[in-house]
Amino acid sequence: MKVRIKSNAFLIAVSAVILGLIAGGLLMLAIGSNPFTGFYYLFRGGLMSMERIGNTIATAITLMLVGLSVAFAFKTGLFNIGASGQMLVGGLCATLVAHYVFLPRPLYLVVIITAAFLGGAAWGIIPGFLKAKFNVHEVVATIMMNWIAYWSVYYFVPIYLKAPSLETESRSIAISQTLRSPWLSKIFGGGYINVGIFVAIAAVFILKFILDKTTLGFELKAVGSNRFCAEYAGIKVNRNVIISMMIAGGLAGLAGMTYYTGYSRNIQIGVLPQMGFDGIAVALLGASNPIGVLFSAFFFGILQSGKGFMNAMTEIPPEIADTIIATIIYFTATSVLFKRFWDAVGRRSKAKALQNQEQADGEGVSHE
Amino acid sequence: QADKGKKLLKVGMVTDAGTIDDKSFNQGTWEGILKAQAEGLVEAKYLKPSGTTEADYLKEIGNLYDAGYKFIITPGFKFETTIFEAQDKYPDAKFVILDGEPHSADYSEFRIEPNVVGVYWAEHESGFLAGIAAALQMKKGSFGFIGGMEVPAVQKFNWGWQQGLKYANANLGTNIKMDSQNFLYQGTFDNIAAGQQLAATMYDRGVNVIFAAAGGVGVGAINEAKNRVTAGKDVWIVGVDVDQYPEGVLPSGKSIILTSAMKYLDRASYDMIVHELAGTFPGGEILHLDATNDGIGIPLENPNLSADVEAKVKEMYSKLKSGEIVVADSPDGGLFK
Amino acid sequence: MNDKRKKYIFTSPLWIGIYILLALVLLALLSMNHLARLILPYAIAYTIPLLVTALGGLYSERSGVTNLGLEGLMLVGYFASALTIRFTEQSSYALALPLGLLVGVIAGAIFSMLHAFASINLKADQVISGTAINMLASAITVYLARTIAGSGNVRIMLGIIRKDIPVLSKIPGIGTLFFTQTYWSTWVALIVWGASWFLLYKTSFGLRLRACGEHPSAVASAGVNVYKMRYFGVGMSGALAGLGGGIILITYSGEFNGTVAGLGFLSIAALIFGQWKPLGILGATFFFGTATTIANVSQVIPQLGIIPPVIFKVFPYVVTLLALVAFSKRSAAPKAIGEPF
Amino acid sequence: MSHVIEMLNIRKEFPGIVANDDITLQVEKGEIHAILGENGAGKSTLMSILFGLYHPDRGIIKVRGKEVRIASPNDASDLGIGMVHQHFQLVQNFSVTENIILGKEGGFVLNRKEAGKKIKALSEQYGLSINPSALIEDITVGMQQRVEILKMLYRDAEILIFDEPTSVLTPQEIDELMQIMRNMIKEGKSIILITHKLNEIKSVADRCTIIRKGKLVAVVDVASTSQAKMAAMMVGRPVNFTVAKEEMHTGAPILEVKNLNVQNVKKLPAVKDFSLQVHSGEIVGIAGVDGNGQSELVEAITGLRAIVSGSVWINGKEITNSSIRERNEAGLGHIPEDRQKRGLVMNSSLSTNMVIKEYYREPFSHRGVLNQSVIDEHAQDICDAFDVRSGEGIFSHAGKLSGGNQQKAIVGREMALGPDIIIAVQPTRGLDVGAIEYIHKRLVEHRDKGKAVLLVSFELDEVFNLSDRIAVMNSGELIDIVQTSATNEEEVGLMMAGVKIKEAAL
Ligand SMILES: Nc1ncnc2c1ncn2[C@@H]1O[C@H](COP(=O)(O)OP(=O)(O)OP(=O)(O)O)[C@@H](O)[C@H]1O
Ligand SMILES: Nc1ncnc2c1ncn2[C@@H]1O[C@H](COP(=O)(O)OP(=O)(O)OP(=O)(O)O)[C@@H](O)[C@H]1O
Ligand SMILES: [Mg+2]
Ligand SMILES: [Mg+2]
Repeated sequence: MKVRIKSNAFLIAVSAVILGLIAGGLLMLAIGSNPFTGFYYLFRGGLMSMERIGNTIATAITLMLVGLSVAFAFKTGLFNIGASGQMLVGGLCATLVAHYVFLPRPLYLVVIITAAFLGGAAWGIIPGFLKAKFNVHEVVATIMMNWIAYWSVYYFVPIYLKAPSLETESRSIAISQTLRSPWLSKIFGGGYINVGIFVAIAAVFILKFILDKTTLGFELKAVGSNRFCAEYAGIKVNRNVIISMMIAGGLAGLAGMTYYTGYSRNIQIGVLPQMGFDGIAVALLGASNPIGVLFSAFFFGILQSGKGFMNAMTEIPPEIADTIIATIIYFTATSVLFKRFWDAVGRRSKAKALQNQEQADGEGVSHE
Repeated sequence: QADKGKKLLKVGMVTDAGTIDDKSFNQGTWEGILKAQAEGLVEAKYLKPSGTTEADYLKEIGNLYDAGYKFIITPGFKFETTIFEAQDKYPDAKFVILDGEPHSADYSEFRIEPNVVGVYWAEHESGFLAGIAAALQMKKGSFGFIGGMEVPAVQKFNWGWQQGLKYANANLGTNIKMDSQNFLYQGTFDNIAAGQQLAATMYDRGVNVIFAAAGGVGVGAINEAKNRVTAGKDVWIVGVDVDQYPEGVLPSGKSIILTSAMKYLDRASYDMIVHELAGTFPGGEILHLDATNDGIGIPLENPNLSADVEAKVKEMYSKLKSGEIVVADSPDGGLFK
Repeated sequence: MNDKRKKYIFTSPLWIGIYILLALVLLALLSMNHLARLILPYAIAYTIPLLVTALGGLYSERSGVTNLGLEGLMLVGYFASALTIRFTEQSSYALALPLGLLVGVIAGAIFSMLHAFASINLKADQVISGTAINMLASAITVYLARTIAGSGNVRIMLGIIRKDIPVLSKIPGIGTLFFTQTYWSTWVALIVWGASWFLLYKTSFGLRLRACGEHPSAVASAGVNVYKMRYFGVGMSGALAGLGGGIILITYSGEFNGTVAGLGFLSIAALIFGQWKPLGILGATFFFGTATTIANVSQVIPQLGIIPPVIFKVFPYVVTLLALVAFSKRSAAPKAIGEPF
Repeated sequence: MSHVIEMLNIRKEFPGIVANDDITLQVEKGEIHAILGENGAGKSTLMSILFGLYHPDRGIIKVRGKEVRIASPNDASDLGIGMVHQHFQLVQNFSVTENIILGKEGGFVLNRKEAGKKIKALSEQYGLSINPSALIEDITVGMQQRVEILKMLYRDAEILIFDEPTSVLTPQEIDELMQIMRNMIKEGKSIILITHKLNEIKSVADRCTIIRKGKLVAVVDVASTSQAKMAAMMVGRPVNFTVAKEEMHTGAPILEVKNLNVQNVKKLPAVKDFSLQVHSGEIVGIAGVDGNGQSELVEAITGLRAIVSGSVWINGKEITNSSIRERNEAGLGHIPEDRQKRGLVMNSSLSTNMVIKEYYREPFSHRGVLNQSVIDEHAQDICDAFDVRSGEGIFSHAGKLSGGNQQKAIVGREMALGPDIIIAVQPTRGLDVGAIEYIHKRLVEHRDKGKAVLLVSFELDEVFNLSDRIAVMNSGELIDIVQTSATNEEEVGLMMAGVKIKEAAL
């Protein structure tokens, strides 16, 4: 029966994607462009060469980790729109490690991953704590934390990580200290693909395992679905809220690491990373399921990294990709419509099957 | 017939932060390219990157390259490391970087290949001339400066501006007050509200003219000046990069832009295209555009400056050209910051 | 109602606002540099978009619909106003600004119907729907700006000219603080605020609207159409957020540039900080406006220059967190908020 | 004889169920007409149709002889029909006046003073004595009901519908309500009364319409029909009102509560100096009207609410400051008051729900990793043993089960914990007779195994049926504990109203 529920979520996601693409196509038509050409170049832009696939993956890595962060919080009934701030802090920690810690590669990776995770976790744990102890709405708290991170990084970087002449970003990390790795770059002909991909995929499966198979996941989901029941059952609701936000923050911190020390080579100031918000879309399309997030991150990654090429080849503005993503999310939110639709389809086909069966039985058995 | 069949040079541009019509850096660059397109010389396209990291920039360069745009102009020092990578990655493409030269991310290696031209401007000279012009026109009053981020180009504008004001006070009989609290960098290029509030505070404190070299922050300052002038106050803005006169136009038809400290971005991008078409692309060179080669200056027409003032500025300009006057590109000599 | 709750009043956001005000007045009197005079008019200008937007949120949430889409709705109003003014300012400058605001209001209201439909008819998750509204708004406005206006920016020629209010501005102290250098849109916003307070608390319509946010089935059994009331609430949130966006344009920004820089989210915070009450919202938004302005201009004010700027910048956000902690024990959130009916 | 209301051949279908199937109801002017039926028989549905909340699929409604279409509560109100709902339709943080005028404010600008005056006058006319400016959240449940009544009177209702008005009242308040109803009849109003309590029907009603499973069974004259007969018609078989139960020897105290003080949400004392012992082999019932501190008492014992002072002991071990989990492990089972809110995770499977208190223990998990097959087996065992029926078995989401099956699942889960004491709060609320009998039997079995049960119920019948001893609670105080065999409903009713019989007798 579980299977049916899952395929339901899958059907909804696919329906939303198709409707989003149709909406995008209509917008292209509206400005007098050919949607088929548009989509052709959009997808070619994301996939036409190994290098581009590498870049798409690099984008997807960050999206995936942010998506996991948001999805994980969702599972505990929390809405983490603070992924941007957590990315910044996690990214800052990773950048510091990249500048000041020199170790053999495997050990170095462990250190930088830990640092980024802890940085993001610290930023996530504060709203979690405020929610648990004082019932401060996590939406407001995480928004505030975003801006606190924004300004802290804004003043921290120029003082401690100043580049010789640039004020807008930290000084660059030595290439050997980034997450990029020569053999990966070789396979993908350059590109920004980096070992973050392994972190992201590992995170997908670890989260899947935690949520489905462990007592921790059991508790988190119980708290998320019905915190009153969880409390009644003896589960420590507050502790789980804090843990959930901590892990969500940590995941966003890892996303920050892949973005600032993998995709990019320095941390930008004066910018709240947009990916922190895109991750919400990834989580929603993925139905907050880690595997779903994996796929939706790749899908959005293609759109994000293909839009520039589409813009270069046609007159279609790259914002079309964002419009498609936004439309998909609106349709995910209103999935009740599809649910009704698919249920109706299901009923009809079941009825038909029944009818057929009855006919096959020969004597139209009455059901009265 | 043959002309029609001939493939035009495809010229691409990647914008820096901000939009293509930022009335400043991006727009100036793009206008030069558009001019070449209007003359039927090239086919043009600009792409706006989704972020401001080297990776974002390189991706757009890749998009342009794959779409056949192999002559690519990038405005801004933030492209320095990007072009450093791109010059090797796309050896059959040509690059022009405005306001910078290619170097490695850690500044250990400065190398420019034959497919790249770097262009610098003497912003301090431009700021100096604007300072002279503004001081002469106003004769007395208190002047200020709002910069965006504290980056070299903006700093040089500031230092030149101060030197111009000082020079006018010392040699041209003006009485311009300069108070250190009125010379500052807002810290971003996009906080319009802060630009407006800073300008308002300065004007409240009696400042008459503000030189705004600050992108969107400058937009806020311009709005504030428009507001005050419409309300009957006597305040001014000095524009930056391009002739910002049209930005300051009020419904009455007048503009609150006294003059602008220009660097001829459009000329640079246009010239580079023409060179390329003529086969004289100065690849591997770093060009320094200043008064001697007419790379900077104030606008040709300045409706808000009197003829006397314009004449006097011309005179100063020739002195710059001849080297009689030298403007420092550093805060030495008691300048603010 | 709630006249009984006066005992908490001295810690309410309204009072925090008043404390700040008093402190500023005091400073103005004491300081030769007229610190308050340098800050207050601009602080008010910055407060107003937040205030009307948070007020819009109040309508929506009081009717029982969470609205996380205020940021997007503001953006829609911002864009629609800019486009309208851009196309009309040449022919009739005098009418362009009010017309632009009006179109912004209408556009916001229309766009909010997406959220209303999802959350009222389809009983969708309102948080997700609101998020979708934000994403849609920012994608579509920039897309349209690009295709209609040529770039992501839509600039207008001139915003509202600030004026001193005759007579009132001559009152010493208060007059110079509140009645000099004001935008007419500020008075419009304050009238909207007053009218909203009246509508919500003094009329039968307001009684019904608030009841929808507390106990919708009670309203239904009293013969009132809850769907219509909620549509009205969400529509008002769109209209007022649209107005907020329009006011940003014609007061300090002068151009549509694709973002309202988190002001919509800040409005939501102000709504909660202000405990879902008009007076509270006024206090909370005024606090944000003042704190942000102080942060912005601290650079030019030597007295403030001694404090590291990062302190000013994070101040409003940290205080909000602390305030939410302080108020958390007696949240006045509408009881049926976010629950489909 | 004139019928004020005629509902002829009404049919109303909900997805999967016919709530009203060809029902006819005729109410005469000036009568109190009772409607009797099991849970889910379709009484509320019928009244909702009359009040314009639902629309019938078929059938005709006539008011005062004229056929009408009632599309909304406003139409009903215009026709002079008013309704007091089973669940009060009151906005908690609005004043009495605001609640009453809601929807009928008369004018765009509110005139609270004027309305307040009118309400005061009405309230005096019917002897309701209510303060129009008080907030709903500050007044008692009985008062709240009067607000509901005033709502109808304010709308000049001639035909008044009461849907189970007495389930939340003390016996004394019930008497007062009955008196108020009689007053109303004198003023020329007609009343439709829905109640499960036969004695109330006997005491005020003139005629009674009985329905079963959505169908009309009979309309009887109350005076000439016995309670047993009415009950039999309602259920479709003779009803046994008592549970068979043997005498038990009580043993050592299992649960001890000593001088407990607890505050409610508003930080007001809700439980005052409460002491109680429950021994092995006994069921102690707590009688009292809803809102007299029972919920707070239970929450304090089960660890859901902080204790101000006093102590709680299980099997001689103090658990006053223990976590909820420690209490569970000490042998406490809890059938919660609100099964939807506390009892189950509605969008999780039954199988998850069945181990929600035990998932962390062997054999359900090992070092933090769940053993799903053992969990599923466990759930299956409970479902089999407690006859929990659902569409997809243990994989059904709990929310998809009917109320009775949800409750059976909870009872099953708590029993499976093997607790020494079960605290059962309203264990049969909203259930039909079959399910009630089943759950009662299980609770008695538990007691018969030498374990203890603390029963909290607002239904005196249930308390009397199950309990060995009855503890009566009023305003957070323990009024008295009495042997069930040594008391009667009148005496307990008086104590529920706060009268201390022992002291009164002195
Ligand atoms: N809105 C609804 N949608 C679907 N089914 C409903 C709805 N309302 C009631 N029902 C179902 O209709 C049947 C009749 O319900 P109704 O509330 O009329 O019973 P009742 O006689 O009032 O019961 P009770 O004594 O418990 O109040 C029940 O099976 C109930 O579950
Ligand atoms: N408000 C409602 N909306 C939709 N469905 C409802 C509603 N109330 C009840 N139902 C459904 O109607 C059916 C009957 O509900 P009800 O609570 O009357 O159960 P029941 O038949 O009395 O069973 P049980 O004896 O186990 O309590 C159930 O399938 C329930 O899910
Ligand atoms: Mg039932
Ligand atoms: Mg009922």
